[in-house]
Amino acid sequence: MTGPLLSLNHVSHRFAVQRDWPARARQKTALHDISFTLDRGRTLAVVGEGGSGKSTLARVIAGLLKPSEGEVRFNGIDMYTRERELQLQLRRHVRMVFQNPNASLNPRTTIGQQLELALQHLTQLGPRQRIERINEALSKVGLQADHKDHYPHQFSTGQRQRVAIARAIMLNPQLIVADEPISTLDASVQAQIMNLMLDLQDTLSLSYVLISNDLAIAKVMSDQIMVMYAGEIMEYGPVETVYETPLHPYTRALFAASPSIRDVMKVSSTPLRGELGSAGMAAVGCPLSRRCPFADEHCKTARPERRLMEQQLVFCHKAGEV
Amino acid sequence: MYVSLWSRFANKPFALPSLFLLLAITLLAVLGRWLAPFDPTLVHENAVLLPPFWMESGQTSFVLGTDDLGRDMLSRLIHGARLTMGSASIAVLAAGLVGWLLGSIAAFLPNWVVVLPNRFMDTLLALPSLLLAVLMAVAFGTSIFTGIAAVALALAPHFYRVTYQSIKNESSREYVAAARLDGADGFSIYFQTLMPNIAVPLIVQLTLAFSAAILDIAALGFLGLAATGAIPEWGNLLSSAHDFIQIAPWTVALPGLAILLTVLCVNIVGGALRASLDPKGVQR
Amino acid sequence: MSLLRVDNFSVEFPSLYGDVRVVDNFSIQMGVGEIHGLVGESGSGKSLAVLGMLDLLDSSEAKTRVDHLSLNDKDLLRCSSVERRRWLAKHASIIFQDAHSSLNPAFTIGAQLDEVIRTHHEIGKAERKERAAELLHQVGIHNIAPTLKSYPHQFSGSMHQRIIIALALACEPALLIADEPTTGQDVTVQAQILELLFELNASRGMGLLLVTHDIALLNEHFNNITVMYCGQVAESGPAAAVLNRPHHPYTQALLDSLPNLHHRSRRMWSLRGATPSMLHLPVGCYFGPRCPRAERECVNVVALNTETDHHYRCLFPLHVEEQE
Amino acid sequence: MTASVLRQVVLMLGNIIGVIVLCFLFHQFLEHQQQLPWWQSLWQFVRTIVSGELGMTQDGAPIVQEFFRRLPATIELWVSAIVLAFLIGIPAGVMAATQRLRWPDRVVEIFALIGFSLPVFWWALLLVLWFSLELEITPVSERIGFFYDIEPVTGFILIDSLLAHEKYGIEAFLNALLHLLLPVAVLAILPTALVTRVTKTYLVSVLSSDYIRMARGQGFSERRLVWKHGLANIAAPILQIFSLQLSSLFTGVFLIEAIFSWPGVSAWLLERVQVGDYDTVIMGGFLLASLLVVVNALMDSISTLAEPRRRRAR
Amino acid sequence: SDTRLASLVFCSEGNPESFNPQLATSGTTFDATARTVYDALVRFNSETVTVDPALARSWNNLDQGKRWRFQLRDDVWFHRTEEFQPSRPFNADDVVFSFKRQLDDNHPFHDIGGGTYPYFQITGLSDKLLDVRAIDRYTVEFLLREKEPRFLEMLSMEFASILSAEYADWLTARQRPEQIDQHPIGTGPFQFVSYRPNRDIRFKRFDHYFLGAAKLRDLIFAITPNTSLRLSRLRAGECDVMAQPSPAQHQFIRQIPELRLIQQRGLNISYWAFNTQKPPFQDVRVRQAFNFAINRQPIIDTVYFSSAELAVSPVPPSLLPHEQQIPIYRFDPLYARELLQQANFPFEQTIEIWAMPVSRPYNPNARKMAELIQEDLRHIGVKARIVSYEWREFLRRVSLGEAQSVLMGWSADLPSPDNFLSPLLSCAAMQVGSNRAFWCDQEFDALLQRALEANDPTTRQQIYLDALRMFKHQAPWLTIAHGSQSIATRANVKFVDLNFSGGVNFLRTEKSL
Ligand SMILES: Nc1ncnc2c1ncn2[C@@H]1O[C@H](COP(=O)(O)OP(=O)(O)OP(=O)(O)O)[C@@H](O)[C@H]1O
Ligand SMILES: Nc1ncnc2c1ncn2[C@@H]1O[C@H](COP(=O)(O)OP(=O)(O)OP(=O)(O)O)[C@@H](O)[C@H]1O
Ligand SMILES: [Mg+2]
Ligand SMILES: [Mg+2]
Repeated sequence: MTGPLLSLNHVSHRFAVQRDWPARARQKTALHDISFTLDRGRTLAVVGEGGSGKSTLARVIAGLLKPSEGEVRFNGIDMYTRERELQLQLRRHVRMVFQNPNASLNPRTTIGQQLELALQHLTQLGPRQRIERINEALSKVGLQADHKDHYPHQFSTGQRQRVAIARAIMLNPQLIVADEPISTLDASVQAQIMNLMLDLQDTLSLSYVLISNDLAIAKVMSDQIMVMYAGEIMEYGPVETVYETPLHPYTRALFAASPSIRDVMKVSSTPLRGELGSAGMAAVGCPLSRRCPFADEHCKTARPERRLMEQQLVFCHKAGEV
Repeated sequence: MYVSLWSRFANKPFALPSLFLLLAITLLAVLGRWLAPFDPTLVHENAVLLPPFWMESGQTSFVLGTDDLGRDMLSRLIHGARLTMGSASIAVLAAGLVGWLLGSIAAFLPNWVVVLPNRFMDTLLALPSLLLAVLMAVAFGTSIFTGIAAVALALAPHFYRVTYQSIKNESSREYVAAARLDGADGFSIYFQTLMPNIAVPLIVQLTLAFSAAILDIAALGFLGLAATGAIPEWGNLLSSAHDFIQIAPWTVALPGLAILLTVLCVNIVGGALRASLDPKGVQR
Repeated sequence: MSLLRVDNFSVEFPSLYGDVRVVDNFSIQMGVGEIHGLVGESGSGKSLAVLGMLDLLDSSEAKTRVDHLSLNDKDLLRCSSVERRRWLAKHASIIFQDAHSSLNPAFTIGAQLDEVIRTHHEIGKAERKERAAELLHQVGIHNIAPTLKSYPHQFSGSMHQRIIIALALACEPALLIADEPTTGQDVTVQAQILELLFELNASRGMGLLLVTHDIALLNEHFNNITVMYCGQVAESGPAAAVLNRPHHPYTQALLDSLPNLHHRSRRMWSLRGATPSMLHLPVGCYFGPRCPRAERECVNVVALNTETDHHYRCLFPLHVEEQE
Repeated sequence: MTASVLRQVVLMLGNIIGVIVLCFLFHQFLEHQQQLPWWQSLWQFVRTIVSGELGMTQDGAPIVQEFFRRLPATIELWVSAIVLAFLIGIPAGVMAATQRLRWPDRVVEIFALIGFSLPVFWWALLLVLWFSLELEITPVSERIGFFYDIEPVTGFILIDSLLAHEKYGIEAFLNALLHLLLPVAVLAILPTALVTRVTKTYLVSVLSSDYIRMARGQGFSERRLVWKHGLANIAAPILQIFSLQLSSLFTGVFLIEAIFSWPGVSAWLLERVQVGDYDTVIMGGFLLASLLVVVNALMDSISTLAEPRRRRAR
Repeated sequence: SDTRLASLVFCSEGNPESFNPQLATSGTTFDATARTVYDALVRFNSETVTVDPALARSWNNLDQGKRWRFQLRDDVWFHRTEEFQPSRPFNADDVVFSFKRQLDDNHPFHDIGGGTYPYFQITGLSDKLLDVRAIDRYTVEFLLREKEPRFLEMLSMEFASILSAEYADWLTARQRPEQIDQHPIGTGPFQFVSYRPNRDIRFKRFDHYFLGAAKLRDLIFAITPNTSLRLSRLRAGECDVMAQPSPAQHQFIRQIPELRLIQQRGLNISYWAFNTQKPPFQDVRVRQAFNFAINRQPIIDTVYFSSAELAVSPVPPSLLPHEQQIPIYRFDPLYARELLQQANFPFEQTIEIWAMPVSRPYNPNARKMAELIQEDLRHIGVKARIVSYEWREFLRRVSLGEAQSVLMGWSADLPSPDNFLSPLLSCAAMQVGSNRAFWCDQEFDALLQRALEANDPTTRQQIYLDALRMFKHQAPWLTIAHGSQSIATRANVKFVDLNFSGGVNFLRTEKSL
């Protein structure tokens, strides 16, 4: 097959923030002009602070949220096609693992019923085959077949996340969008899940879009990394180069704040001021300008260009200078 | 799940005795025709206002005494159980069905469409059931059916609200998004994914509504806005016994006690059910 | 001089299956101005241990027992409960993980600060206001007047945590207990808060007990570290020793399951199984079933080895021979 | 703030329109022989209501005037019961919450359960039997003894009886108070149970919240924690639930007024039903319903004000 | 305290129809008007069975009973209020006004209050009275078309109360003549103060009452339709006198030391009238069938608690010694059913039974009675529905003939058979609506007339018996019972007078601690 598995072209999304009458609804930009491609069998890590639009991006990619602008293509097919057949096919190939397994599993139906849902709607399998499929998927993620009669609350959080992963891989998808799949898990279980995901990637030649706030995990898991801030791509490139030479002040700040990376990378950087909430989306200028220690007047008034430096895409006036 | 639900339920104080008592009352209500010792309208002119058998001058043939026309209290109470609980059940089921249907439909309509229906339901919620009953009585005349309709009208908005709210709440949950990713269409999302979750608040509302309905039906009977005349509905029994409260206090005490006991059982069972349906055991 | 000493502190909860001991003979010792890390996975009893020490558990639910409890050299088991409460409140402060829910939503920040200051210092209104401003300043909040007048919901994220710290500092405690102050926050905020805490420790000589489940947070700033597993102390000792030459396989496992950035191998070392439920604990060593080094003997109860100041609860400890 | 007031007012007007529609529907059913097409009748109905002249009762008195003449009696009864409910319910709820799972909690819980299950009309009858007839403590009906001829100045008997001081001294006032005792006590049962339950439930969750734990760690006394920090946070939800339940609580007023021959609006409506004065019932019902809607909106606003989060934001 | 000692609260059983006894028929109204506020020219003394003077000092009849001349008292004053102060004592103008208002269709006050004067019509005075004239200030003369043997007794009745002509003029001048029936000004022992429907009527003592002022300072009628509540109020001391305790309560009241029960045999009848103008009761067989269908003994036992006599005819036996000559409808449901089938009775229809909402001596609980009747009807396959309204509304609708069948009753104004038959069953009574069966039979009316004209008591008895046989055959009613009359008081209340028709008079009443 030619062409990338997944490609996003100038995707933007704005939420209408509903407020009680007589206040007017507002628009909130959650994603702004995102473009990238992802090849088969590879992993893209998306990192950034809370509210930077990572989950929105994940939902856009998974086909849950039609972006206000731009297009998402999977194998060249528009993710938001209106054709029901294609839609179902896309659903079969693009799966999602949610951040919080407690919320993404229906508390009042059994695991088996929930797993069966996808098989019912997306495949033509008969009831017996479905059960086989479910058993198979459960065993792949290290659960027993009789677990399918259990309700979610009878599992530990780690097991629940395994169920969520089973649900994602059951249909032999090509792409899994994983929105912070491990951040609610215990340290010792985190490693289990990560290893499970890596194993599955090796055997099923999966692609991942892995959203994470743990930079160390992002490093070991992925091939490419995308750093987001306020709905914009700050820096995007291969993992090795970005971790070796972060060009954007924001990337550096993230690295510096992360204990495990800081010790290894020995990056030094002045931490960012303030916090995300106080920054908001700057209407003009660089979105980071209010927090960036290097920002000058120019940064505050002019929007930076997205520049390709080495193999990295950087969104900063002063990339490389500082 | 159901096993643990039952064991959690059974563990609640008074839950089991109340459930059995409630079942017994229901049984009486259903089988009353065959169990009652007398025809509830049969007049024994020689046994007027007899007290219950344990009191002085009571007779064992009239276990709970007789009323002012010499009708057997026990038989009237047993038939009253059928009328009161039956009316309450009909009202609750009707209200539940209507509220659930409308609420479900409304929850899937765009917001601007349901503004008006929602407002109207809110209005109904703000009105006391007895006021509605009074207005209904005026428009349709007093009968037990008007009473049932009034109670149902007062209860339906509660079901509407519960359905509407829980669908709205649940729809934004991640597991619904997950089901959508599984290719489920609206129909299957509603019945396979949402329904089990909406069922719980609806069941809770059913228990609450049932106790309210019994009290309301009885109150309407008492005020002469629903069951009237010789109908042995509990509230109406109380109303006609009102004149004899001083002379024959048991004619007042017994129907009221029956109402209290039934509603108490419903409330205890409902409370226990509520607590055991809620895994965290949080009470409201 | 000892800041805090707790010996054999236990907490039990009644349950359907009898009493569950969720904190089992927890001991800790801290010197003045020391930074101590308490690490363990979710449900290992860290919060209950620190809450229980400060007498903040609901006594109608939890049953506690302790052999020795002293704070700032005062033996708290020898005084009345009212006096104990007062002493604890004066000399120790605690902040919780969820800063947002730690602020009373019904009162302004100013009112809340004012109330704490008033209970601890008998000073006038104007002075109290000054003191509140000073506290906010110390935690790095600079537009003070509007902050004082605002309600908690008007802030977010790290501001909450800062305000909470200011509240905790109001009584000038000798010991600040921070129960997962950074969990759930962004890495950048995490770094800021930790930095603030360390700075306060340095500038005021205030002891700091930092509770966390992220062993990656622990570093050279820490004097001592205690690792908990299933309500018990698995290992405790000087930070350098625990992090570099852990004796307990569990500690080693926690360290190993951190992603290894030096190696090209993408696989992480991972521990099998899941943390057992406190209702169904294994016999003998609680870590036994998951332990790569477990032997038959591990089904016996294992006592805490307190021969050196590096305590551990293991029959087959790591890194012990090479030390000798 | 102004926005939320505006919102509240518009919602309230919406509800009043709902009431009008409802009353119109009942009115339509009443007029069996419909001469006018429905839109014209609706127009006429709305015009009548907007004009404020709702017509005459069968006795030839203006409905509006009759309604407002009886309203004070209802308000007096209702407000006293609510006040009593809060006076008893809050301390009881606090006691239950702070002594959770011990006997005060259980006693309070049992009382609340019975309160929710009690058919008040029956209970009122029994209380009359005991207190009025056997023990002869309280009167059986009406707002004041027939001996006293009180000029209705404000309509509130407690005030009017004080105004009639010259004639009867304090005697009439005490008598009025005595008359209020039993009806209010019975009417207050359900709201008391509600306030108690809600107070307890919310206080329990508030008391186990982090900020209370934190405040406890800061050395505040237990009493202060409960009465200041705790109650400040449950005031809003209590008011909110209360306004939600207002309608079901008001049901009791109908029964109590009927049993104690209390000359309020609901007894009046019931009497008009008996008389067959149906237009009056519908118009009186409209007035009462609108009044309840307004009260509801007021309670909602108050509960909004009691909660800083909602007060500012929006 | 003082207030309580000087005031008497009478728990009465309902709202008055009006404050003008001329317009009313119910005892409730008469209690609140004719017996408190007003006086008539003469007064019937039931002990001596004679007519005594009242506002008239003396009288004589001329022209063989066609002309009656009355000498009036000159020392009687009308009540005085803040607004209206009478300038002169009672005189002949007032008498002329009071009767002309009823008699003269063109009298300015005739149509005020509806223009229907039920008793004036029932007694036949509307036809028989030609004129009322003032001879001089204190002499009036009544001109009759023909001789009327009961004329004096009629003048003692409530409708013959004397209203103030001066007050009428005063009201006319102020253009609110209708107030004459709402705020009564009379010569009686008590003066009207205020009326709040469903709550109370307040009277105060009229200090210048011509027979000497009453003992009580205030008289308050606490309107309490519910019998049980009435007893409760009496027990709780909220009222001092209670109207019409129900028979069920009699035994109970006797047991309570603080209460007293005053009971007497009543001149009354309780009946179930079938509206003969409405189907299916146009058919005499249906009416007869219904007479056979109802078992009345249980009614006597349960509704009246055996305190009443089963009524064979409308006239109580004390007024009609040879009652046994009248046939009795036995209880025979089978025959009733047969009759109905003969009459092609529409069994699918539901019969309306209107049950009066208040309790009266002749019927303490019409609803309960209706329930019993409903049961009996059910046994012969007839469906029935009970209808009820508030008392005044009930009366209004029944008078208009809206009721299909109605459970009501009657208390006598005068102790004579005619007083039962004329007002309830004559064609004249049908015009005013007090003939609840709307049954008009010229032959029957003729018999009544002949009885009145008969001089010999035995002949008269015989004629009445004939009329009653006719009544029984035509069966416009089911006659049910003659109830006893009673009243209950607190033990500290003395001298509450009950007249033969159950009316209450408080002129002599006293209250002690
Ligand atoms: N349904 C929505 N309506 C309105 N705004 C939304 C909605 N969902 C997200 N947002 C806003 O869009 C922005 C991006 O949100 P998003 O959830 O994608 O961030 P995130 O990077 O995933 O954050 P986190 O790390 O906290 O999960 C945020 O500012 C958020 O407030
Ligand atoms: N009120 C309670 N009743 C019963 N058990 C409880 C109660 N509170 C806590 N526990 C149990 O005690 C154990 C220890 O809880 P604790 O909150 O101390 O854990 P933790 O180490 O702080 O975990 P986390 O990292 O999730 O905060 C848990 O297994 C928990 O389930
Ligand atoms: Mg997210
Ligand atoms: Mg914790």
